[in-house]
Amino acid sequence: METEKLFTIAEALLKPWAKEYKRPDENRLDVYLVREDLLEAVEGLAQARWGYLSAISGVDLVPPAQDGTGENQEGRLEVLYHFCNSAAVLSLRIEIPYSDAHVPSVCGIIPSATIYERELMELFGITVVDTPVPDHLVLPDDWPDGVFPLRKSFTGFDSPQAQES
Amino acid sequence: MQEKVEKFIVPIGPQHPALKEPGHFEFSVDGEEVTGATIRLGFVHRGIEKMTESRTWIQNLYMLERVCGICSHVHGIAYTLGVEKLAGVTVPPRAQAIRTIVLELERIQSHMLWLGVAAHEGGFDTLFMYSWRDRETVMDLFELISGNRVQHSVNLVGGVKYDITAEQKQKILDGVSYLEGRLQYYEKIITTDDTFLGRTRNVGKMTKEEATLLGAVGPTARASGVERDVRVESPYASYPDHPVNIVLDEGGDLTSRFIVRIRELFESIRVIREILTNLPESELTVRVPRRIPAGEVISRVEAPRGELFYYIKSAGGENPYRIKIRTPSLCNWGTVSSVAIGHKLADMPMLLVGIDPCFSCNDRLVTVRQETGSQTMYWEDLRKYGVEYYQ
Amino acid sequence: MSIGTMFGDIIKSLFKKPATEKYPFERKAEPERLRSKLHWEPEKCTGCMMCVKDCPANALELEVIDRAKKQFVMRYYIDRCTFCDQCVRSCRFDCLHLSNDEWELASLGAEPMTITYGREEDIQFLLDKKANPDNPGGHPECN
Amino acid sequence: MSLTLPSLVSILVFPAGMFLILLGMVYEYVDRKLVARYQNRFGPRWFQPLADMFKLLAKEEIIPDGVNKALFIFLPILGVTAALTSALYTPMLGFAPAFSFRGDLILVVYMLSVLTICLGLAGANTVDRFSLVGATRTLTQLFSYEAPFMLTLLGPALAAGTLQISQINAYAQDTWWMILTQPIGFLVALIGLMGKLELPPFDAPEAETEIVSGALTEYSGRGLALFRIGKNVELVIGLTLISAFYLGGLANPLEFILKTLGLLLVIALLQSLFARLRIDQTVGLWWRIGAILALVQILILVVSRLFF
Repeated sequence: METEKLFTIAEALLKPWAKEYKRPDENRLDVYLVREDLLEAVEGLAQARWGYLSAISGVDLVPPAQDGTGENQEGRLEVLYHFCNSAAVLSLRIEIPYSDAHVPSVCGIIPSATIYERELMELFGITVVDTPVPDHLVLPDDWPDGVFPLRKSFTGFDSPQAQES
Repeated sequence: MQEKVEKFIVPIGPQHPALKEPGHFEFSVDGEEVTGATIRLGFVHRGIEKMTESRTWIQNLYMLERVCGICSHVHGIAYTLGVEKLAGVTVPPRAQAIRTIVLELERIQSHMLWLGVAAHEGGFDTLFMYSWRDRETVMDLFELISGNRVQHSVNLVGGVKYDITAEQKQKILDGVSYLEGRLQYYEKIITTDDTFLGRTRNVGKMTKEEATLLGAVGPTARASGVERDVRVESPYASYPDHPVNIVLDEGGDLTSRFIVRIRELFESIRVIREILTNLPESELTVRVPRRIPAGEVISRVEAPRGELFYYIKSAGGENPYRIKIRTPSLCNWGTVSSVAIGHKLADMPMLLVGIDPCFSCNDRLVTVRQETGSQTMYWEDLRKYGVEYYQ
Repeated sequence: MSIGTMFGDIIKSLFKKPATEKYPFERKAEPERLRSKLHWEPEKCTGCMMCVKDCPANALELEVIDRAKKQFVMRYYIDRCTFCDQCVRSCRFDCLHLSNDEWELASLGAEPMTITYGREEDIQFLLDKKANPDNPGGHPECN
Repeated sequence: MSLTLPSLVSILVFPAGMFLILLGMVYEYVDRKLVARYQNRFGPRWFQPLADMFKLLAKEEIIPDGVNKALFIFLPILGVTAALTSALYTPMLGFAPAFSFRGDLILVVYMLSVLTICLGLAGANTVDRFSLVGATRTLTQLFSYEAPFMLTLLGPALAAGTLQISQINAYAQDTWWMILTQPIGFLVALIGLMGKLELPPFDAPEAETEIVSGALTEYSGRGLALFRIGKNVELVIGLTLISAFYLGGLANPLEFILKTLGLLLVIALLQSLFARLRIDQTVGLWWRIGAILALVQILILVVSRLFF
């Protein structure tokens, strides 16, 4: 099958950096990476012309439990780089902690990623290092610093997150 | 002597007669020639992605249908397909067929709307009036199927609301036959009328290489010869049984974008006819649990403007954990700012509408309202404010 | 080389009736499936609240005075309603339906935008309760 | 000439003044209605131009910052005055012109251009970008259609052997319709008039989808109303001139109405037939085709006069 063939190629391409492969369903392949390897992995995909960057999704992974045991556990953010090639969707996934929320910019390899990276920056508070245009994309110019609407802790302007800043 | 080159900047938007929705562009011009372009979005930012996290799976369907007014059904489809996959249910074939028919009718509606708007930007108001007059045929068909012209809301999580009766089937067939004739006529106009070709030929030319690199999707990419169509690549709904032929054009300029969009509609009409004549008999809905099992799903569909991408993550509750929407217009923006340079200012509106931009689609995250510069309101407050205002 | 490709159409239109519909002077029949104002039949209602829960616009409020005696009052906010038909589909007892001919709902004030469905005495009871919250007026089991 | 009662009447009431302003509105209405019908729409009701005018005249006139105020107010008045003045020399309603002298055709042609120049200056006077681009386009377009348009009016004048409008009108009534003897000239004149009035497809100077309203973007209230009156008056005068010259002259009001409205029917058709031309395309069209056609027409005339 075509999709299988594409995934075999992708797996071979990403072999040096992949920490884990997962196949959530027949059209998808999830590859878990660490942040430091992201650029090389994206470069590898781009050079082999494996599909195109379809979207970058951010997800706020709140600490698992608030019953006292998980309190000292820090929340994490997950960034997914979705590459589409025909029916196949490849997601490069990296997880980063709140306290060290930055990812490298892939704009040097894929220029059209700028819009998604700006979204990540203003909505999740993930610093994208070396992104060409760090301005606001969708939020107003006078939006307060340090308020990231798509983090789970943001529930409006009376929420603790907004109060803090 | 140091020569100071002063840039003359023509702003287009946020409010401008050429833009039916707010967006802001700044074109630096030298005489009539454009030397640079920048884009600022966010003027109709509504916070839909955040709002989905506090609403139930059922309520979200109706909100996501309102991401865009022109292609509401396709957002509903992307969402319901994703949720149904997460819940592990299969929608009955008749419901799939009806969904697909409405999808293709919506494509016709959207492209004809675009044809009118594009003609208007080119100062060809007569074509604008006629294409919108004929678009009424599709709107009447929507009215026939669902009762509503714009927000058809045909979808349910787990099926469709409305059946297509034998009588309606005949009316739809008649309607698309009429449209087919008209569309052939419009195709003739856009490919032969010299005044119109003068405005579109060799304008906004984008090679296959550029289109691939800039990540263009949908008709904008196909007009440059890039084979990108989710209906073909990864068929959903009824497309596996009724495959669509990809429509390509190699020109890469505005004329090609016109041609691709119109020819695509002949394909849509063919698919509608094919599905209507083989309409399967089955139930219209299937039960979907209120709590969707934990998991995540990626749902891709082909909207009139290109690939629509949904990433849905469920934590097992009554509300989604995260929904990421990537609309086709967002992908196509990049092409405008790089293609604009070197063109005449008069071509800018045409170039902008060439990608069929949808501002509401781009701006969907958080709504904020400024109250005399000091108080910022969140959606809930804004809503309370609105309710109080009218009491 | 061709100029004026729309000539035929344009000349024909000069002798044709304009396509514009002269609403409100001339009206077309409502489409059969048009979704307009919601109607509620209290006799069938069991007070399960599914419609209220599923409404994406929070346009419905159901006040249960007495579930056993089937005493319900429904408040319906037309100005919030998006006419999506979800409540009708969610109702398992078929007591809601959208009419297809009451669609000219604009008004100058907010007053006509809230409709209260239910039996006269139940509505009166709620109004009394609102006016005088301490004395619920002879219905001890109200919630 | 001294200001006597008849001359005052002709300046203030007929053929210039009130009558012409009202007639201009009627023609604007007919034009809009025809375009609407060509586009299968209803179009405006009969009083719409009048209502528009009253609305504009009653509205506050906002003078933007950074403009020369005197010029801002004076330019529309000058434009309308020039347009109305030119009406005095045209056979309005088929009657003899109120004033007439040898070579008044030249005066009328220049008077008609004054409005356009005022428009351009008005745009250049403001600091608004759209106005500036509009003004540039207005003046660019002026220089492209003006020469061919003048040449086409010269054709009938050459045939009649005079530059006096009333005499050309009289000559036109006696001979064959000049649309038959000088078809090229007629066509160029008609299209030149559309360029002059900035009607589609020559509406690049006020292309609303690009530069909002062109040179007039900053105008509101009375100034805008005056410019619109000027445009309407120019429409009437242009139609009068072309029908007097090319359509067998204007002898009585009935002929006037039939011939000018017939022309308007054609102009409205042309308006709805084409997509807007870019300003570079407009200029190219006029200099490459319009001017050459007009010259060819004149050449044919001269040659035929030499030999017959």
